[in-house]
Amino acid sequence: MSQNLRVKSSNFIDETSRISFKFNGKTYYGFKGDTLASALLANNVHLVGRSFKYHRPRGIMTSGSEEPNAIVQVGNDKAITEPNVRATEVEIYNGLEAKSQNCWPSVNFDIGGINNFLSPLLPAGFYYKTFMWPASFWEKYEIAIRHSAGLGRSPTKPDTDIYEHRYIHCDVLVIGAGISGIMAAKSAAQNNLNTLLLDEKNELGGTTIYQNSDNFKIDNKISSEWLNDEIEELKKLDNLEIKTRTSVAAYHGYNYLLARENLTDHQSKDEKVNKVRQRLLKIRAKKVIIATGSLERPLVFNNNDRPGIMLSSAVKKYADYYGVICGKKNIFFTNNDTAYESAISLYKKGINVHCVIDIRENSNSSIVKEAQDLGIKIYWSHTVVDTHGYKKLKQISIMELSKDGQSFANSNKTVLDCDCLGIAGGWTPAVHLFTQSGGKLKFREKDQVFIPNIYPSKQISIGSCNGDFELDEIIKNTSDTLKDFLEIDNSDYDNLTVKTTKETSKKNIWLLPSDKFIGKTKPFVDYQNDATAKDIKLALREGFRSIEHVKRYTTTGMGTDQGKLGNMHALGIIADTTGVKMGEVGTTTFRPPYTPLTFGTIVGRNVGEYFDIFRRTPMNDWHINNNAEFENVGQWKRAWYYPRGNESMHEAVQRESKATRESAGILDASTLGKIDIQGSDASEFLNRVYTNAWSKLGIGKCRYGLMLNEDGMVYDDGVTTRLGENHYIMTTTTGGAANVMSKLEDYLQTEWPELDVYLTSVTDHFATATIGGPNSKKILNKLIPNLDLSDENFPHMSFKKVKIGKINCRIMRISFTGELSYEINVQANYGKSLWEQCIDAGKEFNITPYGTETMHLLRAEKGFIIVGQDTDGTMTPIDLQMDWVVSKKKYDFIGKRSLYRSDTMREDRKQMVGLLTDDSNTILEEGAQIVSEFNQNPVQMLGHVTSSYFSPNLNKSIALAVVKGGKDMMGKKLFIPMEDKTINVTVVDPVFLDKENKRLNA
Amino acid sequence: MFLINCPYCGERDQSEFIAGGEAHIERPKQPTELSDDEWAEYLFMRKNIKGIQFERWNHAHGCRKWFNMIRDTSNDEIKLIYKMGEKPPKG
Amino acid sequence: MKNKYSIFSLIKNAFSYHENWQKAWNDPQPKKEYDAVIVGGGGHGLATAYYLAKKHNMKNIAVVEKGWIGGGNTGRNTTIIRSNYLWDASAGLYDHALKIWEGLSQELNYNVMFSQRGVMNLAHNLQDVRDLKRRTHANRLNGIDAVYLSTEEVKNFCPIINTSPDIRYPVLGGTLQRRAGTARHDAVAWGYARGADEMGVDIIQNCEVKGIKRNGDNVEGIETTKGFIKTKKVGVVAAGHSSVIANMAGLRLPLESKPLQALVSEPVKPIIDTVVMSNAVHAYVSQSDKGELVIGAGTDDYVSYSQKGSHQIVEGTLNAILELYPIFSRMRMLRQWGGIVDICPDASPILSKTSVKGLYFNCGWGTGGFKATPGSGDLFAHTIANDEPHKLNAAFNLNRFVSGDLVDEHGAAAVAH
Amino acid sequence: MLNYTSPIKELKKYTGLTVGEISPLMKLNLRGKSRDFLTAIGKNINIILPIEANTSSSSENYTAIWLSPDEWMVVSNNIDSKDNNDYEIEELLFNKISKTNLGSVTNVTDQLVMINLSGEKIFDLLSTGCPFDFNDFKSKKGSSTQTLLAQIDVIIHHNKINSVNLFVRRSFSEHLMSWINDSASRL
Repeated sequence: MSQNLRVKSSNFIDETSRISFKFNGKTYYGFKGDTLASALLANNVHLVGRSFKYHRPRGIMTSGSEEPNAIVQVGNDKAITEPNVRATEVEIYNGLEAKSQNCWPSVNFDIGGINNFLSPLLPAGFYYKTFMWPASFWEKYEIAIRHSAGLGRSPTKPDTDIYEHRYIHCDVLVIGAGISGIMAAKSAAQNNLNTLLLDEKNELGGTTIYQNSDNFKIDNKISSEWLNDEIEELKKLDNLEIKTRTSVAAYHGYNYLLARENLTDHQSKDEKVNKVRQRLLKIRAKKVIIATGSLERPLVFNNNDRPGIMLSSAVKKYADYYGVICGKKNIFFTNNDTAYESAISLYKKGINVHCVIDIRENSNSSIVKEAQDLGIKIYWSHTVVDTHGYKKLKQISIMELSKDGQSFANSNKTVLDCDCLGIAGGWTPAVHLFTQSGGKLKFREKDQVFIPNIYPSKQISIGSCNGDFELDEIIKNTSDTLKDFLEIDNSDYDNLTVKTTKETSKKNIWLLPSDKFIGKTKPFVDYQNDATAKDIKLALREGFRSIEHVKRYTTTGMGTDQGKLGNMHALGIIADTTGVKMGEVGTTTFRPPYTPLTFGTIVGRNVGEYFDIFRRTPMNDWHINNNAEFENVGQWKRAWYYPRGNESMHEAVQRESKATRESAGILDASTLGKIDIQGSDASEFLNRVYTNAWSKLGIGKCRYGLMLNEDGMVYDDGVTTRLGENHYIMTTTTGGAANVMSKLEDYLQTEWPELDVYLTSVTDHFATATIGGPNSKKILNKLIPNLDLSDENFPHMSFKKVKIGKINCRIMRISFTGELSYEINVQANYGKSLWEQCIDAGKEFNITPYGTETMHLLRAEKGFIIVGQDTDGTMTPIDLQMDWVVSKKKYDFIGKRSLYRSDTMREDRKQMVGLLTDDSNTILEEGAQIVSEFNQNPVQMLGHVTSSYFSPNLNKSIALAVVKGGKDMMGKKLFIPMEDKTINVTVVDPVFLDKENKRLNA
Repeated sequence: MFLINCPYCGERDQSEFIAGGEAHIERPKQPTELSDDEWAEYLFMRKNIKGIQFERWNHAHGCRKWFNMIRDTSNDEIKLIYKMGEKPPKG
Repeated sequence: MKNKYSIFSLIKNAFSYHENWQKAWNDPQPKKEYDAVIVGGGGHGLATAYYLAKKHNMKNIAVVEKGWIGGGNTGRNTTIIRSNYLWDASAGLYDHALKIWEGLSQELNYNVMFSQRGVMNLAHNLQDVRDLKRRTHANRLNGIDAVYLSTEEVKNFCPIINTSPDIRYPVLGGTLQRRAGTARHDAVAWGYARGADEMGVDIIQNCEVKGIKRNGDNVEGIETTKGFIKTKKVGVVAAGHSSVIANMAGLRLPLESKPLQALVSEPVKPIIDTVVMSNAVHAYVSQSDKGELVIGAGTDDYVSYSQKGSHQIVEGTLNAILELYPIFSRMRMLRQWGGIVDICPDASPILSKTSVKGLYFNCGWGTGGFKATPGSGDLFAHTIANDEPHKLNAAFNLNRFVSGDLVDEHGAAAVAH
Repeated sequence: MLNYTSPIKELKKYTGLTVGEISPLMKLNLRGKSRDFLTAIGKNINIILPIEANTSSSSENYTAIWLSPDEWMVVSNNIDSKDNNDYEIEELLFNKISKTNLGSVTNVTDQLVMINLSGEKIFDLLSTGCPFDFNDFKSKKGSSTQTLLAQIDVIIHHNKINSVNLFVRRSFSEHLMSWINDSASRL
């Protein structure tokens, strides 16, 4: 393809750097600086995609991020292909591959195009009215509907790119680097404010930077030159960070904004190796200046969607910025002066401009005069009533409007040849970010725009996003606003001379009349979703009144452009049809993000191993080296079991359990929460948080405690040791540690500030090795020969502070397995060594490391509960048959009052029991439900199995369960109905082993 | 994301804080004296105000201190922050 | 009689360019007095009115809505429908709803697009496995279809899930309820509105309740922005704003209204054809018929009526989504929004009489009310008409917060989506 | 004899950034509200606890970091011995403060790992995962803060120009180091 559609006048395209890319499998060439859209247009490719519903051929409509039609699939690779990318935003690079989407077999011949002919059957909301017969068939219809819907295709392999986050705190954030944004950034940075300037484009300067007309001058310089000089000066400033290709996605409260910085999407495969693809900027700005400009509106008329119909500003940008000629026979269709700028600019480049069709009756503005003087024909009071050409615009039909603009002056229809129609429906301020932040808009009647009214935070909108459209207005208002907002006295922009053109006549018709009955026309309001003006009218006819209803019923504004082009027309058509004033129809809510934001960018590095924090104990390396399998417990990685050779989990656990009861086992208990408690009211504090009494616990003694929620339900448990008169160390469950700590702090700070108590977490300070089993005393004796381990000196539930070598240790003689057991706590950095020495010392006793699974089994044999496994937030201590740990004497403790409510006092609550299976080899499934009778419908469930194991020490299956009224069911036969069989069980005491606690003192 | 002025540490990002619900619900000094209804009132019933709400926040990832906040729940505007134990302003 | 909707009526209307469709519902001014007024024109409120008219022959009734019908949580939720709840009371309630869903399009003559594509819940730690098994057994015995799946079966049912054992929280198994699925949220509100309107119910939009008039312990009527409406029965179905209405009547409720966020991606061709929920890592995803990935995020921990939540919640959710579906990394978030969800301490709803005679509350659905819409409406209508709860909603009374007889669904789902 | 194993083994160098653990360093958590408490600390270890938020104070041997209005952390300036874990001032302060009910003294030496970051890119690294505004912090020596880094609770102390110390709970340190290394590799 030759580049015969270029004009040689662009400063922004590097014609020495030719770039090859593929579109729909065919190779094309463009230049560095081109977008995919500009390069395709330069290659005379207008047909780019198909619409969502009717599969109508669509081309390039805009030159920016508001593009509804030209959306493509970029890349072939299954991991990095990307759907729904706007061709107007893709900067081309060597090797770029893109293709049309939502068409089959090809964009040129798309079977789905049949929908266009079926369109009479597919009005807004048709799917609510049909596909209901036969009743069971919806899901079959749905398959077909789903396959014809959707746009591009999701990748099917994991992304290989890297994304990152960055927090930025600045004094002033300027969004948009058009003329007013540049003025703002320069004013802020010059005044020692730490400033961040962002723009979604790859260049600064917005639309002014390619405004080369004599009609627009600042300080006697052509506006683009003036701005260029400003930018050069701006770049020299210190306090300023500039980021291009950076789109602000969301504006949250408290001036917290999210922006996507695109770092490599414009680069070829080789250039982007090992680079971060996109960065999510999390910005907290003291002040925000929104200078996001405005979006040109299309005009709504019959068949206003054909490839070749473009926004007039886009036609101009393609010519001025990219040097691309969009059509050989160009016509502009307008309701304002904008189109004349485009027409003149094209004309001066020698590009054919056939005529301008203007719905206004006349205009005497200077720019219109200039066009007339250049000999450009103008059809005043005319409108386009239809367009022709299937895959590319060929002709348009125009008619003269009646005075009121709702019908025609006569029945004469003129057909004009044209392959590019630039439409100009006026400008809509880009107030999206402003409204996202909570800002309230007002409607300006004179030019029918919504503009910022009430600001919810320290922010200001300037330039055309604030409704200032003419150059002199922009400069003056921006300068004044900045001085006030930034609290500065002088501005570079006071008293600038500005030359501009002034629009003198306005006329707006949201839905232009057609010579055909509206039911036969297709005046598109939302291009991508194929929502037309008649769909909106249908919705209103059917009683939908709210803009949100109309939007949802017709899907207007629900496409990937989120209504950037069509929302105003939808509002206008509703206002016109219902006779309500436009300002009173209200606006739809603009929701974040402003432009679609890649999931990967939001997630950043929180992927893979960084998805969630992992916590490891000091002994972790030993566990890994000894073949441990790990269990996730909260964020902790805990050793689960240690398989030897080909052992299954069951085999390993059986071996570990047996070894521990027969000789000795060792458990890494470092993960248990540990809270150091000091202060003169420490005992009183424990009295209030635990269900049992603490004042009389001797120094050096340990006690088990149960903690409730205020609702009386078991919350956490653990052993607390009295280290001194006013000094305790509390242990909590592994998973509950953080919550317990914060709950206790809460009570101390807010309910009981009078208590003199200090809590400090020391969970990580200590490594804990628990040695249990009949030989544990011998092992400990080897380790610390000078410690008297006699029951007299060191009884069960007591504590010793000792040294191993020169290292201080704390040893608690406590037991969660029912075995004689010592919990050795040492400063964490000595933990690994402690563990290894215990293993060494225990070698002759076959000391066996065991993990959480064996721990669970061993404690279940003793009927000890695990909070969270045997409880579920609905169990009181009474339900757990743990009355012994609930003080009757204490006046109050957390949760006490709740134990005396009618429901918590019921005798037939679910209560903790043991279960034995009739067949001692059958292991119950944890979670299995328990019944007493089958012949009920529905079956009444009495409770469920909470813990279940095969006990190698008892050589039978055992289980803990909660059963309605279980306390009084000892010996009763119950049933466990599984899917394929029923298991018979007997209710027993939950303590299966060593009821007399002989082993504790073995 | 709120910017919360911790009365001890200064302005910090919301992610450093946890919210603790309605403020000034004092735990009854003598729970056993209360009827079930009164106890339920303390335990569960909340004003859940749309508008100016008094609530508790904790600088969990900073100084760990609890404090009070007055916030308009209809637009999330923080009106005032004051320390735990201080009396709420009138009006 | 309204136009009946069908392919034939579509064809017929196509010939007249769809100019002759009737209003789906009218836009009346309030009458001076009604036999009952429903406050809140969301799915639950409209369904309540529909069943009051249809099953209890109460036709002189109105629904008042401060904005537009279906504009609250009905139009903001991620449309997951399931009934695999743990406790008998919940299972009864939600399965009652599910059974109505199964014939709802036909009943309303409005395609609510109930799609029984199945809902899968994933387990990521050993306690999850126990909890999900417990729930599956309970479901089965309650006559609710539910099966437990191994990791491999999870993978087979939804091949794009990352079931590698090497991820941070590997998928250890899951449950599947095949009768569960999704529906089109707007259609539910609109379908009920059309059905209720046809039976004579006044649907009054842009009508905000400003006060509840009591005469001693009896309701006398409501003050609204469109004037006073006299009525002896007021059913409040105001979701996030329930406490606000309760305060007008001098009541307090055990509710906190918190922001709940959701988001959709840009539409793509079908890639996931079921609903997958993961409580432990907090990721809920399905794909709409339009092709958007519909993703539910979690609630913030503070009360807010701003319909906005914090970014960290959305970020956390997407972290989990990419952990389980790394292929979605390059998908793009199209739209993100928030709703106000009224959360009960036990994560179960309130469908109850109150201490004020004639004042009824249907609230506390938290993050999971959409699925219950038809059942909730039916049972609440029963409660209002008879001044007595139906046996299926008897457990969901207000007194449970006094007695302690909660229906605690936390154990089964950290967030009961 | 028990051997000492610190969780972080290597010193890592990146463009503009060096990352490594410094250990063993005694760390004490001090809590107290009264003037007597402050006086007792000053008298016994010759350091004035800072009462201004987000600051620290130093003596020859110790640095005291403000954590909250009634909480401080005192860290050794010099490396302690690995062969024993008797810390001179721990017992002294425990006796003078805790036993007299002036406040609490808790040894958190191994609760927290101290990672030193040095080089001119420290704040670039921190900005990739920390919501804290370092603009003022950067310019002040001795400034300190508690915040989140990569969602992990950290205490950050600006001990000298182009150097900060990060304190993190030991069990999180491996994860945090891995995250730092990952992020630093792209500086």
